[in-house]
Amino acid sequence: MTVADWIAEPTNWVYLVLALVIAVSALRVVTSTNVVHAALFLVLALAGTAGLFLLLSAEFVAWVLVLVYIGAVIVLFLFGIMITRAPTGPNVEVDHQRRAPAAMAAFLIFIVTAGSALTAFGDKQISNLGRGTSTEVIGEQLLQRFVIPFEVVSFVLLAALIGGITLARKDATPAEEMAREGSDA
Amino acid sequence: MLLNQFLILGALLFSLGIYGLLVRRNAVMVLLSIELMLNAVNVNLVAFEAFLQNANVGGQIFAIFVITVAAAEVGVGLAIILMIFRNRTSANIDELDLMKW
Amino acid sequence: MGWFDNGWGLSLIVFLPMVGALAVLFTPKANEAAIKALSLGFTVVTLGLATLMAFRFDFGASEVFQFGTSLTWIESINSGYHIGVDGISLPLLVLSAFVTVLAVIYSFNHWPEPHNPKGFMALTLVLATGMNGTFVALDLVLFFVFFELVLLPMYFMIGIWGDKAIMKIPGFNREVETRLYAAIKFFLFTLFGSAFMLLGFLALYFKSGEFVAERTFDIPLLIHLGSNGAFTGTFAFLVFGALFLGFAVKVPMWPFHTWLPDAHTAAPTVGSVLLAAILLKLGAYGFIRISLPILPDMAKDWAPAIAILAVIGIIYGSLACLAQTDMKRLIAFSSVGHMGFVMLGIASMTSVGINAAIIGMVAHGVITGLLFFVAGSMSHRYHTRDMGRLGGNMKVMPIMGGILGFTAMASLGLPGLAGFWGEFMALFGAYSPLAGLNTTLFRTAMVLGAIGTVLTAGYMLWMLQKVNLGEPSAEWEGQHFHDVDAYELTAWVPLVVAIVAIGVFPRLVLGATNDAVVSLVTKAFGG
Amino acid sequence: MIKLTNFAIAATETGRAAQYGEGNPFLEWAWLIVIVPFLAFLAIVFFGKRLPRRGGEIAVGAMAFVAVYAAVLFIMNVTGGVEFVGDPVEVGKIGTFAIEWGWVVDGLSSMMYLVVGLLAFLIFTYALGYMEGDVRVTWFFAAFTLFAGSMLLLVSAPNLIQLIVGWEGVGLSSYLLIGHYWEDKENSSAGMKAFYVNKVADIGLIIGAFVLAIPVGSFRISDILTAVVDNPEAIETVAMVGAVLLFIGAMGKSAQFPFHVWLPDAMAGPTPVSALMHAATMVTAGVYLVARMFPLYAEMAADARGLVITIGAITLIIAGLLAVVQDDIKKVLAYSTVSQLGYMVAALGAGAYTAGLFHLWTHAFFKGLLFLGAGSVIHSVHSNNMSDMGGLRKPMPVTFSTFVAGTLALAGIFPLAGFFSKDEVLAAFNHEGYTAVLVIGIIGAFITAFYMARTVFLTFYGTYKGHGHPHESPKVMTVPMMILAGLAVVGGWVNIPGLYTGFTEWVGTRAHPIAEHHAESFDWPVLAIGLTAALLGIVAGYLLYFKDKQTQLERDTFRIPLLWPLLEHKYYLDDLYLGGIVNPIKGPIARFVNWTNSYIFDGIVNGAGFLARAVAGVVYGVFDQRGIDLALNGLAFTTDGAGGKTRLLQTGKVQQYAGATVIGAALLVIGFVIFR
Repeated sequence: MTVADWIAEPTNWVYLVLALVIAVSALRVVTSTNVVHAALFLVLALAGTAGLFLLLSAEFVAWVLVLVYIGAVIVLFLFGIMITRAPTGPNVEVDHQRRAPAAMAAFLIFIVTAGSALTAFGDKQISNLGRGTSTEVIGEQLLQRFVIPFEVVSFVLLAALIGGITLARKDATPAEEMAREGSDA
Repeated sequence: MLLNQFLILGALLFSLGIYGLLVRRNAVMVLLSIELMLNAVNVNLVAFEAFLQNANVGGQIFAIFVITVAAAEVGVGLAIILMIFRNRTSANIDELDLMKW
Repeated sequence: MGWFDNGWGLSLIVFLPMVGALAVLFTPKANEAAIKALSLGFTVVTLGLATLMAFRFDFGASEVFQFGTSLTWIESINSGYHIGVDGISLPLLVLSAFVTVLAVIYSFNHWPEPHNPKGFMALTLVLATGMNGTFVALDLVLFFVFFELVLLPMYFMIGIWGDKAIMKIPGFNREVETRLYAAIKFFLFTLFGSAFMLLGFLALYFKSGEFVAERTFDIPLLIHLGSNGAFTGTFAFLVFGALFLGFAVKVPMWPFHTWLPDAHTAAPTVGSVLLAAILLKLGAYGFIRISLPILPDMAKDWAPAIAILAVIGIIYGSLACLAQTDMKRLIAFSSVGHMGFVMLGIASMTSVGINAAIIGMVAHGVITGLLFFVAGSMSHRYHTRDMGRLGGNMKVMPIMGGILGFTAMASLGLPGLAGFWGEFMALFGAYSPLAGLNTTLFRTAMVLGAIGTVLTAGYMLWMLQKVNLGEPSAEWEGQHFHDVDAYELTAWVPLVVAIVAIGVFPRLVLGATNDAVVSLVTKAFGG
Repeated sequence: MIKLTNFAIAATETGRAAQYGEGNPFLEWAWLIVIVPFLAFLAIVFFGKRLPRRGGEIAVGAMAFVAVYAAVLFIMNVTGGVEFVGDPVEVGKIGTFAIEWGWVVDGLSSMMYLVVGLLAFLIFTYALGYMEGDVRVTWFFAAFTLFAGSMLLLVSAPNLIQLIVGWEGVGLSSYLLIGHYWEDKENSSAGMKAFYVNKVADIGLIIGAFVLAIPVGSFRISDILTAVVDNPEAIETVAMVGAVLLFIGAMGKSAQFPFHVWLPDAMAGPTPVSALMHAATMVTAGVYLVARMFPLYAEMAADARGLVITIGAITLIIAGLLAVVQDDIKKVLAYSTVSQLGYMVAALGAGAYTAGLFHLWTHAFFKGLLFLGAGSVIHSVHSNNMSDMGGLRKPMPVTFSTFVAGTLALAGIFPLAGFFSKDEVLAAFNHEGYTAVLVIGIIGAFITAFYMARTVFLTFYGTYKGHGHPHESPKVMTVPMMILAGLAVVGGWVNIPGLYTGFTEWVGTRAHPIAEHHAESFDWPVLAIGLTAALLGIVAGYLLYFKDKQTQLERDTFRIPLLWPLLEHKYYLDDLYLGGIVNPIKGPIARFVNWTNSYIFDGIVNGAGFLARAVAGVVYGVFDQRGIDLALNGLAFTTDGAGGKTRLLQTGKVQQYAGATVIGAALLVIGFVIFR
């Protein structure tokens, strides 16, 4: 398959635009000096990904991504940023000085994964996308074949919920404890 | 569409996530990078699902699971960051070296 | 007295101190009087039982294990709770119980810093269990357990109550607290040896499966197999080597001795006493009880090496003594020399030599124990052990000086005192070693050992001259030194009496050992 | 003139049937004389301080008991002969060898009991006066009693182990008493030197005991000697080695060349100690040992006797020469003792059992006496040096007369004790054909007489050169001296060839009789030469040190080395001195002997000590601390250091861990791909 063949396919144009958006915003996520900006770039990257999912006719996942991630998780992030009073202005040292080894590690991983993908799948095509997966199918599968993982995940969510509350709850300071003990006595 | 174009995009996202994970000082930003990596996984899952045309749509369902677990992870992670911040008035991860000898 | 003879008596001797340790642990820390009374009570009862045992012991059958029992213990590896005493272990068992009592008495008003009598007494009692147990164990696993049990209390004794001075490690630009250095060195060194010893035990265990239905750790059974030529060849050579390492470190033989001076010097007085009096005996006892009878052929092969190392130890220890300035360290190095005589006796593989080893051990136990007591009390009073600063002690503290002089004389092997027999008989044994051993080598060893006795006299008298004689240095002028107090006398006089008694009447030890040793040698080497 | 060979040659057995033995209560209880001193020792240590004489009375009482008991035993031996071996107490068994305590009463040991007991009693009594007011009088008597006990234990030994025990016991007491004034380092060092030298020699004794005991299967002396007589095959191969080794032990205790160096230094002890231990009894232990084992030396190890006589001869001459140049009166006597011990040893080496023991017997009396006299003088003038004495004849008449009696006895003047014993020794040399040794012995007799004369003249004649007013010693000291003086006069009358030879019978009463030659009359030529030599020695001393009293001391330094004045007029001698002929020749020789003594033999001892220290320093410092410990610590520190370096990897920074994990995983995958 030549480049020309690839270009000739219209979906690939869409892919190219989305991929560029995702790549650039992902890069900004990890390079932005402003936490809020980084979070917003993540939103962009996720939105791009949702677009890709649509391209792959996975509508339900795409909308879940938008709703859960962009809607809930990112909001949570923004709360977190605000509560921890993370430095939001520019010119703040948000990165280590040791960028080179990190970049090397990332690059290595990229080489490894991309390389193995290339060797493994060569120019295999994604075709017969059809009309996309219906939400009904997903719902059935989720509650039939994947019901146990589903329950496990729900349990994980519950645990995370309790854990989050427990962790984030404000403990009494030692001074307060002393005061309490004193009042008991 | 080539399968590989999605896989390589996933690899790129994952590598950028790793870069961010390794290089960020702020814990919140580290979490953001992790989200990026999880997202890369989702891309792969969905792409493979599309490629294999499996009847039981396992790839999409696992993408949903990943999203769910990611949400849980963010919840707990932020809670931990919050607590650390309370105790040390900083969310900088490189100041956390309690695991040292 | 049936209960006493069928294993209960012996078990009580072994475990009463442990019970005592528990009792001490449950006593409030503040109640020192109760702690002292408890530990004294338990050790005295133990000594009483050991004495009773000595009286009930059938000396006519001293080669038979008496008062023993054999119970199932760890079924899966066929290891049993097999205990018993014979003529070889009886003197050492009594010695152990005896010295422990004295150590407790001495402790009554000599608490090393940090104070904490509760911990100290508990450790001493645990130590007593380990020591007594090693001498009665007739199962290799049991033996190993007791052998190792001894390490821990001693490690803490040295590490917690030891010498806090900062020392510089020669050859290295490094300074450490003496007690830590010594404690770690002691522990690691011994553990290093024990690891090999355990390997040897396991090898014996697995090999024994070829000869009996069930693999066994049982010492008498293994002795029976060994004396019938079960263990030979490279296997036996390696096993003996492994056991040798384990025991030689504990003895300690040259060149495995370097832990000893440090440990003795750093340990608190009671620790040094127990270390010198009993702990060093465990290694040599292991040789006599395990290595020789189980692996007689290899013992013969290794004998020249043991003899050479023993003699090097004698000469070397004595020479090193002459270079010391620290009194306790000198005494510690003297142990290297004295244990060299013990090992020379064992190396001769004759009944004379092994008898010499046992009486030498008992004598060294009482003599060097007393020396460390005195040295400890002196450094307690002078706050220094530097012999260059001491001197004229006979003027300052005549009774203590007299006891020191007496003990030094005993230590240099003066006939009529306990130390003589071990040296004399070891040389005698080396003069006519077991048939088949290289006579020239052993006689050379004997002559060198005899020269060692001269060197021993040399450093002991030199120490006496430095410490006891002459005029006290101006440093101590006007200071009041309290001569020997009642507790010290109570602890020391029995040792003095024992030294004289064994010296004049060696049958106290030899009466028990001789038949057992002769039987051992006959079984192992056919006469 | 009677020819040298003109006396009976036939060797006769000295053994006689003993009248007293098994069953006699005195013999059965004879162990008491060994035990009582030890009990007295304990009593003195524990209760001595509370007694009016600080324990001295216990010591003297115990010695009185020993002396009386020994006298009874001795009389029994004299009247009927005693031979008895007590039932030993077995105190242990090593293999098949028994360790036993026992006691032997026979001619030899009963003679020694008497010598030890009697002299100990007299000298202890003397010490009551001499040591009065001493800092450690209680301890002195305790150690002194311990010595007596050990010596008796040694003498009574029926086996070699007990002998060794007693042997080292006397060594210990010697150490304690030489270093009695241990405030001075010199004194304690002298004690240590004595102990070391003896300990070195003891190696010989101990190994010798092994050598002899192994083939016989027993440490019992009687078993060994029986084997020598009845079963030579068993012991023949080792007899020579064993005999030489035992003799090495004897050389140490009896201060034979080259082990004699400790004895003069031992004079640092109180004078009664020198008198009893370093003159009369302890130093004769070596002689006793050789005598006790004599059947071994007589027959099987005859070659070993060559060594014995050589050593004895060398000792007697070099020690005699040394005595001439000493200023310290006790050192003169010490060298004299060494020299006389040389006579005894040489006599035994020549095969003359009785002669050696006879000289031991007489020597004990007169040398003990001389030391007591010297002690009395020292007590009076508070100095050991003869240059601080002189003219003491008048203020100290008793001391003077007894000292002169001792001197004459030692010099061998008829009819005092030394005359008979020395003559018998010389006659034995002659008879056995050791002509060279005979010549040495006669020269030795001359030198002996000479230095004793010098001592007497310098001490008691001339003018007093010290400080203070010398006075006679108290009765408690002079009476023992008078008794000993009496013994020094009559002690030799017990063995007069041709007249009365009781002594020969006394010491010959033993289980294994000794075959030796016994002259039926004096060996007249030897007697004449020996006596002449002694007289000439005295004359020489007189000429040099008595005449011209004013300058006697000043000339001492010039004339000591000279045997010259024997032949020359004194003025002519001075001219010769001034002419520088004699001095350069003779002076250096005596000094050379003195020099070899203090530099070579003392030097070997000291050097060995220093060498040991140096080697010890090297061994300890370099080898132990830097060698073995280094390797060990090196191992530890390598581990430690490696840990220290690697722990830097453990930063606790999660991101670094993660990075490492990621890189590792990636590399792993790459590795898998490459090496698939």
